[in-house]
Amino acid sequence: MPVEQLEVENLHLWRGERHVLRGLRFALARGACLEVCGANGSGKTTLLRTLCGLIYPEEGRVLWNGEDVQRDLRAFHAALAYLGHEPPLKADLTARENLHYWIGVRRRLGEEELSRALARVGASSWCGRRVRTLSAGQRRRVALAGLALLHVPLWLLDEPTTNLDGEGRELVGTLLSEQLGRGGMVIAAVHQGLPASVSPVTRLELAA
Amino acid sequence: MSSTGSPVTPLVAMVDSARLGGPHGLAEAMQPASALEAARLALLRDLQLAFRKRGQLLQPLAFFVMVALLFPLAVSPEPARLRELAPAVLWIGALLASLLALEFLFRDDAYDGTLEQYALSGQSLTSLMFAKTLAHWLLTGVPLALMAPVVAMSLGVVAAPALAGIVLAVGVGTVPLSLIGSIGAALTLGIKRSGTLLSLLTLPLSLPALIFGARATQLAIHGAPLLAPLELLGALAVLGITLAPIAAAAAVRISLE
Amino acid sequence: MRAFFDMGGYAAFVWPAYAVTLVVVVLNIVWARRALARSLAEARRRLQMQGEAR
Amino acid sequence: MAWTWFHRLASPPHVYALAARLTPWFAWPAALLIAAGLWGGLVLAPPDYQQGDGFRILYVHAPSAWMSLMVYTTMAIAAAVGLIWRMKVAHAVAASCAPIGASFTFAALVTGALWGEPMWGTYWEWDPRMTSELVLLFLYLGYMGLRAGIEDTQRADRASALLAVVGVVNVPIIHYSVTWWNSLHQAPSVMRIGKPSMPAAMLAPLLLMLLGFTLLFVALLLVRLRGEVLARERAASWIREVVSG
Repeated sequence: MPVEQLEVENLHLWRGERHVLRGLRFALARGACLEVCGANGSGKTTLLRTLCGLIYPEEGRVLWNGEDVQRDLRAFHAALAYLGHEPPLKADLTARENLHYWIGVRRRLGEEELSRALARVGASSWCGRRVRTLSAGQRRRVALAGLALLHVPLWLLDEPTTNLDGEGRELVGTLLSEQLGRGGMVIAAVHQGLPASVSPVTRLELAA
Repeated sequence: MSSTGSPVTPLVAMVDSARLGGPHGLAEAMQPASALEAARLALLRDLQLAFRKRGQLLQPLAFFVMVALLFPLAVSPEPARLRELAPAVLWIGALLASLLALEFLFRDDAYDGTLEQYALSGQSLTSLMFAKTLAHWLLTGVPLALMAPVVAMSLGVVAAPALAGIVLAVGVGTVPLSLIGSIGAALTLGIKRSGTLLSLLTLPLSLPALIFGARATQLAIHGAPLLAPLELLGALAVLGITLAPIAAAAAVRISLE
Repeated sequence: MRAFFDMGGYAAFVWPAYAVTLVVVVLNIVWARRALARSLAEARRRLQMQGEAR
Repeated sequence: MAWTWFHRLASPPHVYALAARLTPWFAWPAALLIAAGLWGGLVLAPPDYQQGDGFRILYVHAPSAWMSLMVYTTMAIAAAVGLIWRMKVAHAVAASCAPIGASFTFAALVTGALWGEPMWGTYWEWDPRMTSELVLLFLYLGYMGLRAGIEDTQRADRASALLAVVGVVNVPIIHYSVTWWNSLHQAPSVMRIGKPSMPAAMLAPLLLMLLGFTLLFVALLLVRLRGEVLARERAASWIREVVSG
């Protein structure tokens, strides 16, 4: 079995007149975590979106297990989870309903498993409330529950710890460590740095 | 998604390792959802959301009735003349009402990141777009078709077979309208104040549906057989069902770039 | 000569039609050249900005 | 590789230089052909036995109508190529086509109306041809509106390209449905362009005009294309030479 890995070759990308990614290259093996740092506007989000194939790079390739991801995007997408700035939740559905639809589109999901995932992020008591009434930190927790439920090898996270209290940040640390422990991969764009419990972490600094 | 592709195989291995060594023992083997299952959930999600926000659901209907109400006031209350105008009133009303509802089709999904998750779900975006368009039709096309006979009666059409024909014509005709509209709505994603542009893009393409639909309605009112235009509408619907979701999916991908 | 301009009584239609087409052709030429000039100016401005940044 | 010539051909600096070099080779023949066509159409061709001198509108109407369709087809093909192979130059071609096509569609509509008044007794007739032409104008306007609405060039290219392809699939359907609708409401069109019995003295100027307009389109396209190619290139060194030269 080939070693599962993500490889980035000579990535170039312009946004408007800005040359955001300039010949970026790196490789990520199973169980590795990459922390993408940089000032606002240095292209952290753009990099994540390019990695998951939403943005087509002007030059260079992203390889998954040695194969260009653009050749079979759907298979690649089935192996990754992407969380943007905002949790992808519907304000008018409850936290539970949100996960039911969001995760259900991707994989079969039992009610019991759903309850357990919600319990893990401490959402048992309020998962029946509409997301509109939840705080930003609570929404973030719901998104983390969804992330854990997907069971995919590659996580691409944009600022996973924003709006979270100390306990929430610890939860992120635990989830990430578990993912790495299972041989999963994590790429996280962070402003403040990942919780200390996550290791080993490679840092990638993007210059503005 | 096939379960034999190389990116999937290691994924199963990963779950195995979780069962053995993971601190929380995620025991359930992960089974990807089938394309049909995914489309069903996308459809249900939109329907459930629509019923949570009933106001948005009623707006196009109220608009439809309003437009129909304006005609007698603007032309004349004479039943014979109104009956003559009825197909035009019904179809222009239905067209504009369907257009009005289009703005909501993708806007919220684009805003809250749902569209992104669909595009990255590993499922066929085309079938998810089809599900969303189907939801749009169920939420606007069907209510419009059911409301059409009421409007027709206010325009002096009373014969039962004529009313039945109108329901059929509007019901079938709104299918291509929803499909064309889904392309337009997806193309204008991310454009501020896209309403005018959306109508500029969709109205010319809606012309065939308008022509056949209005003709079918006219024949129904005159008590003539309306199969010919209905068949043409059906052909448009079938053509649209096969092509429009592909275009809408491509447009959504472009909007996410 | 007068007969030519009179167009057998159709002058009021023939000449405006030709005039409109002529205007469209000329405008197309002007617009195309202006679009190119604008792009060149824009490219020049961009190069200058890059030069300053370095 | 068989593809190398293709890539070289489609590389922006090459396209830019080639377009600059080729423009006069299309522009001057176009000018000559149009001048000859005008002379032939306005002076040499005999008056039509039914329409008298009024038929001379044909020599500007038909080329404009031809342009409106040909340019749209070119645009859609270029757009499809750009979408499928992610070729910037193809998108530049498509973007260059739209304003040219829209303006000639407008000309076709106006000259058609000016022809309709003496022949049909009305400026506007809901004839399938005229109606389809009007819809075509709206397709062009929609295309340009969409382009103008999206700031990012790359996204504007791809979104508008998709619209052009959707439009080209729809044009035959629209035309068919309008013809179908028209056949319900009136007798077939009074007038046919390009009667088979058209004498050579009438036909020759028409052909000259059609060819002249086509060459004019290519020349206009080449000029616009240079601008569009420039706008899509960012850090390329060849731009420096072009700009300073």
